[in-house]
Amino acid sequence: MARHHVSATVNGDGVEFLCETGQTLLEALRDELRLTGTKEGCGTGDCGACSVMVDGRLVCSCLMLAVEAEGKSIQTIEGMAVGETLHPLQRKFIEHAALQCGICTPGILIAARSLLARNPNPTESEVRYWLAGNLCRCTGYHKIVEAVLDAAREMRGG
Amino acid sequence: MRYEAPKTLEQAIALLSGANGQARVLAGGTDLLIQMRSGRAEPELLVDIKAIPEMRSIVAETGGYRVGAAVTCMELIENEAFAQAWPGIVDGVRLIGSIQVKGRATMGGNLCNASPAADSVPALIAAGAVVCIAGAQGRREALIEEFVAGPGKTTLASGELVVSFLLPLRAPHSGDAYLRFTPRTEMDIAVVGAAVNLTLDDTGVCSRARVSLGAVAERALLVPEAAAALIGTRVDEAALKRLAAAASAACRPIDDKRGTKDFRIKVAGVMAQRAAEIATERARRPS
Amino acid sequence: MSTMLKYQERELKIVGTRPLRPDGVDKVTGRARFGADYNLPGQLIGKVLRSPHAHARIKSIDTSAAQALPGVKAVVTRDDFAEMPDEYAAVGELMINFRDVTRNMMAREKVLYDGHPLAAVAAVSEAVAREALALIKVEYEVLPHVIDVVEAMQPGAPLLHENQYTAGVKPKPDRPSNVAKRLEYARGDLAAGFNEADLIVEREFNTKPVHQGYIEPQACLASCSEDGQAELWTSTQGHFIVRAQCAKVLQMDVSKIRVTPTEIGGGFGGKNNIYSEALAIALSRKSHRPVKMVMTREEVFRATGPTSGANVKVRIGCTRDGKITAAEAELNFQAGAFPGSSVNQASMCAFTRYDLANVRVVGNDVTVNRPKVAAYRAPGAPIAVFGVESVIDEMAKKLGIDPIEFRLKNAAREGTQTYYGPKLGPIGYIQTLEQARAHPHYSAPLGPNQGRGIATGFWFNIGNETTCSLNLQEDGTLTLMLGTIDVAGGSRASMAMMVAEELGIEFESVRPFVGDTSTLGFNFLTAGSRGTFASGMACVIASRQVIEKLRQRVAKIREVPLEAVAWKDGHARPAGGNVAQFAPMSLAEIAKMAGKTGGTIAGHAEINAQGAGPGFGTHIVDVEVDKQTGSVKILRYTVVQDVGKAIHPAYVEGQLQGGAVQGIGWALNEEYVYGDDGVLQNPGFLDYRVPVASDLPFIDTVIVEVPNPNHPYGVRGCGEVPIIPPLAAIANAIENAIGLRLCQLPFSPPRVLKAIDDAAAAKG
Amino acid sequence: MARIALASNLAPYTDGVLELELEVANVRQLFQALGERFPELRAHLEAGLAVAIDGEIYQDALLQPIAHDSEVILITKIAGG
Repeated sequence: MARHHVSATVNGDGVEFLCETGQTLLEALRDELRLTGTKEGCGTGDCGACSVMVDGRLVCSCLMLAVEAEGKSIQTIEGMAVGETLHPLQRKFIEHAALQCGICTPGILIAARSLLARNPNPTESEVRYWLAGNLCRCTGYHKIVEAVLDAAREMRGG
Repeated sequence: MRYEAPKTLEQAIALLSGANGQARVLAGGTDLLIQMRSGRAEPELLVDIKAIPEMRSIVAETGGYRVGAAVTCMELIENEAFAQAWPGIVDGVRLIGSIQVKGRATMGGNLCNASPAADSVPALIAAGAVVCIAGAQGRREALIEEFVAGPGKTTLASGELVVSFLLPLRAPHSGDAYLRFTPRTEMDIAVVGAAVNLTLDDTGVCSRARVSLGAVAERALLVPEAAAALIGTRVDEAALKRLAAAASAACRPIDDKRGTKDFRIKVAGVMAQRAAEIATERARRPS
Repeated sequence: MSTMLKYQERELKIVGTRPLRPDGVDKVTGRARFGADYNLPGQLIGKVLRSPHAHARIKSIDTSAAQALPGVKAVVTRDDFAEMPDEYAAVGELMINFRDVTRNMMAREKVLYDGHPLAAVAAVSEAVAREALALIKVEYEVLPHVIDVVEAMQPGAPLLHENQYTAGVKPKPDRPSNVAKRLEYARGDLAAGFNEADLIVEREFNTKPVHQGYIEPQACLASCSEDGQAELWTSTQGHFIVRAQCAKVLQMDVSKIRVTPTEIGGGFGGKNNIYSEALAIALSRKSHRPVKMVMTREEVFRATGPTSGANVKVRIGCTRDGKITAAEAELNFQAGAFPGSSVNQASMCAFTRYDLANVRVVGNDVTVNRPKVAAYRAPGAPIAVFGVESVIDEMAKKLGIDPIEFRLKNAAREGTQTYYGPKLGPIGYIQTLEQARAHPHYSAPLGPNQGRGIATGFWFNIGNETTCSLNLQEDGTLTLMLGTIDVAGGSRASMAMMVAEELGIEFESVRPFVGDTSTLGFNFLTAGSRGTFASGMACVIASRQVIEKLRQRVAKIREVPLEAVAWKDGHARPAGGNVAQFAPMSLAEIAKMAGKTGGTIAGHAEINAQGAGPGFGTHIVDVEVDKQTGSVKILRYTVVQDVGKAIHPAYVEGQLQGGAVQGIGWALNEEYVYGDDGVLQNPGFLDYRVPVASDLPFIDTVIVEVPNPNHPYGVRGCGEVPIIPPLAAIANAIENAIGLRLCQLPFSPPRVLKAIDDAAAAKG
Repeated sequence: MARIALASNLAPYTDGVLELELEVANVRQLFQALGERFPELRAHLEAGLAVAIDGEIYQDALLQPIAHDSEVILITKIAGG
C-alpha cells in the first residue's frame, strides 16, 4: 500500500511528509517532522497532552489521522514563542510555577491560548472547564489556573 | 487500509457500497481511531465524509434546522441561533468529551457509534429529531429512537450512511434540556443521561412532552410514561415526582465498571426530574 | 559521617525567594526531551507480549513464527534471562529480591497477573513488532486466581508462590501462604490501655489500589554495542538504580552501562523500578541495533504501579477528656504478584502523630494476582492514616471535643517516644494544628449538605547516598552536576539557589543539571522526600569546599595567610582585624586566573546524608454532598505543613497542592476495577478517573517552618506528606455533611448513594 | 556498654529479645555482634535496618561511632515514593 503524500502548514511553514493511512497526526508530527514538543499521554483523547490547533480548532492530534492534515494549517507548541519572545502564557507559566514535570505543559499552553483567543476575560470556572481535557498530575491545577488568569489579565492590557 | 475523501455524497455511497462491508465512515474519528488503535476495528477502507458540503452545514429548513452529520460539536455549540432553539441538544453535545474532542467529534458519529451512553442521542430523541440516511437505494428517514439497535449496532444497511439530522419547528413556550450523571465534572461517559423536551400552553400547562433516557438500557430509550407524567400538569412537584418514578421504572440497566444497576435506576429519576425543571424554566422564558 | 552539616540561623538572600526554574523555558517551548523524545539512527521498536490471564502456568512459548517475520530483528523470552536466587541483594541502598525482579520483568513458570510480560520483540517498525507479537504462540494452563486481599489470606486460597511461607511468624508455618510476611510493632500494655478507656471505637476500612497516574508513559531507548557496552536513556526517578538492576539481571558490569535520565513526565514512586529497560538492552544486545520501547497507557495501567489496596482494622480507646489510652491496628496490604508492599512503612506511620503509651500494629504483606505494587508518594501511609484519622475524628465527635483540640491533646512533640523505635526530634506537628485552627477556613460558615473535615499526616523523610560536582568555569559562572534526578519539583532550581546562597552570587550564575551515571558516583533515587534535603546538603558541602579552595587560592595569589581571607558576597575579602590587607577578588577574577595558579577549582560531595527531619501536615476540607446522587464536591481545601525550610516557596506550594489533589483523587474516584476473570477493566484515563481541573477549587497552602537541625538551611522535605491526610479529611467532611461514616474507598457516587439509602432504610 | 534496643517488629528474629547491652564501637561492630547472637536477624541487618544513636537516625552508616553510654535503637529502613 502506497503511503500518502501530505502537504500542510506547520507553524507557518509549508511541510510535506509521507504517512500510512493508520498513522495519526501526532505520530506524523513526532516521527516524521521531528516535532516532539507535542506529547502522547494516552493515545485515546483522554489526557490532552497531544493538543494542537488545526485550522484554528483545538484538537487532540492522537485522534486525527495524519492524512487528514492535507492542506491544513497546524500549530504546535514549537510555534508558540516568536523569536526569543515567549508568549505571555509561556512566561506566566514559568513565573507562576504552573509547571512541574512539564509533560502536560505543551498541550495545556495550546489549549489555554485557544481559550484566550475566544474569551479574553475568562472566569476561574471557565478556565477550569476549558482545560478539563488536559490532565496534569503534578500541580493540582492551582498554579495553572492562576497563570492563565494572570496571562489573560496582561494580554487585556490590565 | 485505504483512505478516500469523496467530495460528493454519491461518491461516498459508491465507495461504501463497493467495500463489501469492510469500509468505515470517518467523520470526527474520535471513536473510530480508538477502535482502530485497540484492534476492535480493522477496516480496509476509510471514507472521510468531511469534504462533502451537505454533511458540514447547519441550515434552517421548514422552520426547523437541518444539521449535517459531519458538523463538529464545537461548530454546533457556536451556532447561536441553533443553541437558542434547541438548548437541550446543545447540552448533550457540550458533554461529548473535552473541547479537543468536540473540535472533531460529530453528532452523526455519536449516533452511529451506537453507545447506550451517547450524550447527544437522548436529547435528539426527546426533540423528535429525524435522521436522514442515504444509500445505494436512495434516501430514507428514520426516527432517532429507532435508529440504534443495541450496543455498537445500528439499523443502517450495508453501504448506507447518515447524512443529516432534521430538527422540527419549535412551538412557542417550548424548552428542552439534557443532564447526565458522571463521577467527574468532565471527561466521563454518562452513567445515566436524561433529556426532556416539553411545550407549555398559554396558561403554563404542559401540553406536549418527550422524555428520553441514556445509559440505562442497551440503547437510549424514549419513555412515554415519563412524558405522560408531565402532560396536563404545570410541571409541579407532584408531576416531577411521578416523572422521576416513571423514568426509574423504565430503566433496565446493567452493573458495570461505571455504575451499578440500583444506582442507575435511582439516578435516572433524579436526572429526569432535574432536566425537566431546566426544560420548563427554558420554556417559560419569553422567546 | 562527620561531614553532615547542622542548621545555622542566618540572614538569607536567595533561599526563600522565587527565582525562575532553569528547566522552565525548555518545558514551555516543547524543547524539553522526555523518554519518548529520544531517537537514534537505525533504531528498532520494541514491544511486549502480555498475559491475558490473571494466573496461569506457562506450558510453552513458541516464538518461531514471530522470529521468521520479515523486519523482526530480535525476540526475547524467559530463556534469555538468567535465573536469580531467591535472596535479597543490594542495589545501592535498596534491597531487592532479584528472583522476583526477573520474574516481574519476564514471566518464567507462571503468569501472575493480567499484563504480565511473556516475550518482547524488536522490529523495524511498531506495526511489524505488533504483528510479531500476534504470531507468538503461548500455551497456558489457566489457574484459579485471587484478587482480594482478605480472600488471599484465607487457607485454601489460590497460591501465587508455592514456596512462600509467611516470614515473621514463629514457629515457621508448615504450609505455604499468600501472606509473604507478618510484622508487628508493639509498645506498652494494650489490654491495660483499653481497660482505662471510657470510649473505644473500632472500625474496619477497605481501600482500592490506585495508580501514580503520571502523564508520561514509561519510555526508554537502549543501544548496546558489540563490545558489550550499553547506553540507556530512560524516564526514571533513579538512573543509578536502573543501572544496578539492569546490570544484575543482564549479568553485566555496572560500569559498562551508562544511563542518562531524560526529563521525567511524572513518577510519584511509579518510576523507581525497571520495567522495559532491561528488555530494551537485551533486545539491543541481540539485534545489534538501538531499541526504543514506549509503553502504551493501557500497559502502564495493567503492568506498572499501582499502590496497594488494603483492608485495615483500627481500634482506639480514650478517656472521657480525650486522652488516648490504647491504639491498635491491623493492616492487610496487597503486594501484587510479588511480595514487598509498603505495609511496613504504613505500620510505622499509622499512629506516629500521637504520643501513645500502648500501641500495637500488625501488618501483613499479601501476594495477589495483580501487578506488583510500586511506591506511591508516602508509600502506604495514606492507607493506614485513612483508618486511624477516621476513628480519631469519630472519637472527638462522640466526646464533643473539637477535632483539632482532640489531636492537640494527644499530639506528638519533640521527645515523644515512637512505637517503632526512636524518640522524635524537633517537629512542627503542633504548629500545623494550631495554624489550621487559626486559619479563616476553619471557622467559615457552611451551608446545607456541606461538611468540614480535618486530618493529619506524618512522613519520616529520608536522606541516603548523594553525589554532586560543582565546577567553577573560567568566567566565574558555575555548573552544578547533580546525581539526584529532578522529578519535577524544581530541585535543580533549589540546588542552584543553595549554591548561590553559599557563594554569595546570583542564582543565574549557577547552571544546574543532572549528570548521567558515568559522570558521578552512586546517587540514590528521588523518593521519600529526600531530594532537597540530601542533595541540598551535598550542594552546600560542595559549595563550602569551593569556598575553601577559593580562599586558599587567593591567599596564595595575594600572598597573605589563609586566615586573612574571608569569603563574602561572592568575593574574597580581607577577614578584618590586623591580619593582612589586600585588594578583594571577585569570583570571576579568581576563575580567570585559576588555570595559571594551580588549576581549575571544583567542589564535590559524595555523602550518605543522615538526619532527615520528619514532616507533619494538617488538612482542612469542605465538601458538599448531593444526597440524591451521592456526588461529593470539594468546595474548599487548605493544606498546612511543616517543611522545615521552603528553599523555593512556590515549588513547595506546588508539592503541597499536587499531593493534596492526588489524595483527593484517591478519596473520590480513583480505583482499579477487575472483572471476575481477574482482568483489569479500566486501563485508561477515561475510566481511571484522576481529577480534572473543573473538579477542584484552589488549594490553599500554609507553609510552616520548624527547622530540621540536621540540615544547613533546616530543610525537611515536603513531597510525601500532602497525600496522606486527604482520604480521612474527606471522609470526616462527608460525615459532618450527612452524618454517615464511610469506610470504603473510593467515595464514588454509587457507594455514597448506597450508604445514604441504606441508612434511610435502616431508619425505616 | 551501649544500651541496644530493637524495634518490636524484630522480635520474631531474636527469640523475643528486644533489649540488651553490648560493647561495640560502631555500627558495623554492632551488626556483627547482633548477627552472631541472633542468626535469623542477619538477613535483616545490613539489608533493611537503620539505627538511631542517641536520637539521631542513621541509614547505611556502618562506620558511625557508638559511644560507651550510647542508646542505640534498631529500626527498619525507610524508602519512599
